[in-house]
Amino acid sequence: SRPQRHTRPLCPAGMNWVEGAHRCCTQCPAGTFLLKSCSSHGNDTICTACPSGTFRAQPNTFTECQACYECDHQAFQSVLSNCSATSNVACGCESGHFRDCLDEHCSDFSCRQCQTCTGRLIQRPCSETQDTLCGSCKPDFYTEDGECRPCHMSTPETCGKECQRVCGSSSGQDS
Amino acid sequence: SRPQRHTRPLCPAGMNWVEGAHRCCTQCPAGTFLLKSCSSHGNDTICTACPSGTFRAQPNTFTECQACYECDHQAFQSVLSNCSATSNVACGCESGHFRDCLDEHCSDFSCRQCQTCTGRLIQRPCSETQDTLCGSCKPDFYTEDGECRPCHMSTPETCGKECQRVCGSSSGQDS
Amino acid sequence: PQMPILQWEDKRGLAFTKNNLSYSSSSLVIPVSGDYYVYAQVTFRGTTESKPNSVTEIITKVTDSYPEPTQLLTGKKTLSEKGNSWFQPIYLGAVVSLEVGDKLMVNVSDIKLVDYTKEHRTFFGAFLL
Amino acid sequence: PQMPILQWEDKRGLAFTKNNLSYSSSSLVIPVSGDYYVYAQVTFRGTTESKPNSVTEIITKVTDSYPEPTQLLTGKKTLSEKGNSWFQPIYLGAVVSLEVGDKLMVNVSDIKLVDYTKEHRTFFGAFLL
Amino acid sequence: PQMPILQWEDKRGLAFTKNNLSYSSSSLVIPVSGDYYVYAQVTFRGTTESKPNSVTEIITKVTDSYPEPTQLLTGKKTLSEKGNSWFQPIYLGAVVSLEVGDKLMVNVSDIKLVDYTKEHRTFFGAFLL
Repeated sequence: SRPQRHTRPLCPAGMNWVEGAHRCCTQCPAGTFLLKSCSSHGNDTICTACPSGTFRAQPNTFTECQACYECDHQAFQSVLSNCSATSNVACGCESGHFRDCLDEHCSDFSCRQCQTCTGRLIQRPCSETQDTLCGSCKPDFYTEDGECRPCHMSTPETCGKECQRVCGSSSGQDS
Repeated sequence: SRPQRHTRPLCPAGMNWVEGAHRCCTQCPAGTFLLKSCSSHGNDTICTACPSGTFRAQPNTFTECQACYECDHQAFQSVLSNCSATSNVACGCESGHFRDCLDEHCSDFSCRQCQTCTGRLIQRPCSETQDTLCGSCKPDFYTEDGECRPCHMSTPETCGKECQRVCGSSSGQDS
Repeated sequence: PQMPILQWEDKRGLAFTKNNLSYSSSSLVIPVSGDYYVYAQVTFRGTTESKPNSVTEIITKVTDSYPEPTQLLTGKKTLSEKGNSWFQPIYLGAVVSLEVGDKLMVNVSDIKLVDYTKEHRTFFGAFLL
Repeated sequence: PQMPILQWEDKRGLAFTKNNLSYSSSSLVIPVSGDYYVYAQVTFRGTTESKPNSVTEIITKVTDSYPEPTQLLTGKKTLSEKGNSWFQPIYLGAVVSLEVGDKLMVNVSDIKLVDYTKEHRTFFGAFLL
Repeated sequence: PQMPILQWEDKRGLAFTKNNLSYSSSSLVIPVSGDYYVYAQVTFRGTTESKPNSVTEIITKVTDSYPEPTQLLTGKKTLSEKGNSWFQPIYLGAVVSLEVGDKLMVNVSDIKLVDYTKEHRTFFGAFLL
């Protein structure tokens, strides 16, 4: 038999149309779920708190709460905020790490250590979403095969063209 | 309706509790399976032999035997022992081949030819699970770009430093 | 040209046919018209030498009254494995409307690459809703 | 931000809706509360230029009375294909409890990568247990 | 040596058990003999450091009266992902004949690689036909 086709009347805010009771009934507040639906002869919705490990962020007439996500320890994620009755867990990276997103949604990411700009200026510091951006060599540092080396460590024999350009007369001061 | 909850009495060795007959009945011996279960009024389990291509390694009250595995000819596996009524097939490698396991369980492997240590000493012979381990050059063999070459094949012109070191005065004997 | 058709074991081990769903000449024969959930998994495997660009599994329907098979479900996967041996399972399943006498079969891109060695790796079935 | 929603053909070819399970505005509408086996396969395909890190398929439930969709089943696969064209089917299926009026839909990470060319490659359905 | 057995949530969120199909000590316990459609999806994931050659999911049956588990369904896939993180879902499903008291469980090649973070990515179930 086909269900009797009728358009649902709109319920006032905070209430839902309940087919069985054939009337609008109060929603369960966020953080709770529907234990017992309202009935046609009067008694209203009965709600109960979400069990631990579950949550409902919005008023609802669901018969269960949503299971909390968990942070992925294998990917070095850390808990930014725990799951509560009204909100899912929020995962991020420990300080000194940034999110290496798998795709632009970044629903999945692994936390990778921020690079330390040894001997370099920091062009842009490490943030939750981006690795540190290292700039050119610090003052009194010269580049040699991709690294920045301090002038005071250079010796006349090892101080090549670039080293002399940067460290100038001061090279070999301490030798 | 919930099934009537009762703990199963422990049956003596070689017998199983059969719900339907509500008593312990003899198991079918390895190599056979249950054709007809025992009944509450007396007649005991009736067993029959596993059809060819199937086996049962243990006494059981199963209504079918387990299908034998087959050796993977595509991976050059060979049958070490055929499937019998009481044991699964055992697969291995033909002589002169070793098992190249996919993972540490080695439930899947392909058979690869053992390497022949041409001109080299055999440090460890090829086995079912490991390739031959070749050692240094045999006596009267010298290494040249990763290969061991026999002294007697060398000529004064081609006999480089290493060749002379190994083949010494004997080099060019046959020239 | 139709792809090769897989043959199946229908009695021994975990295999069985019931409710008149019978197996003959490589196909499941539909005994009663209706909606069936049809499914099949094929595990493809090989070595680097025998690694094609892709593997394909197709569940096909053949009806006596129609000369050409109908492709019901297809799983096609390109391979990018590097190691000397590779494994690629493909599972397919869906509800299809079938008529009494229809025959269901499984076609694969290359029979030599099908892992036939263990019954729990490659299987095929259907049940009436 | 919800991922794009796939549109489906519900009448022509192998597609059909029965037992009051109806299709409207990209979703299957549940006519009767109960446990349903819900399934969907999406075949993703592309060329090397259009090859993302990963592809994702999600079967989602939307209820009029709740502002956020509920993710029921998710298949997420990273891609490592090298060849100039790649194929990646993702099948999902499971039993879920649904209420009358619930809407089921399929979201994908990138609609442009969905192979819509053959009906037997990408499909979506549900049946009451 | 049996592979590690997965533990499951059977009450919270989308999880539920009904019709006397109960869950205890990592397995679904069969209340009534018959043919069941059994299914499971495991999403494996990891980084390049933790990338094995292959991942395997097996649905196994254990019977009190028999000392060895029976492998019912197996999905084995070699990995060739390059990126620093990889995802690989494996879905299995088929009809199997089960006896009252049989226990169903899911074994995996490496528990550390199973994505447990979201309930819609890794799931396991069965229903009587």
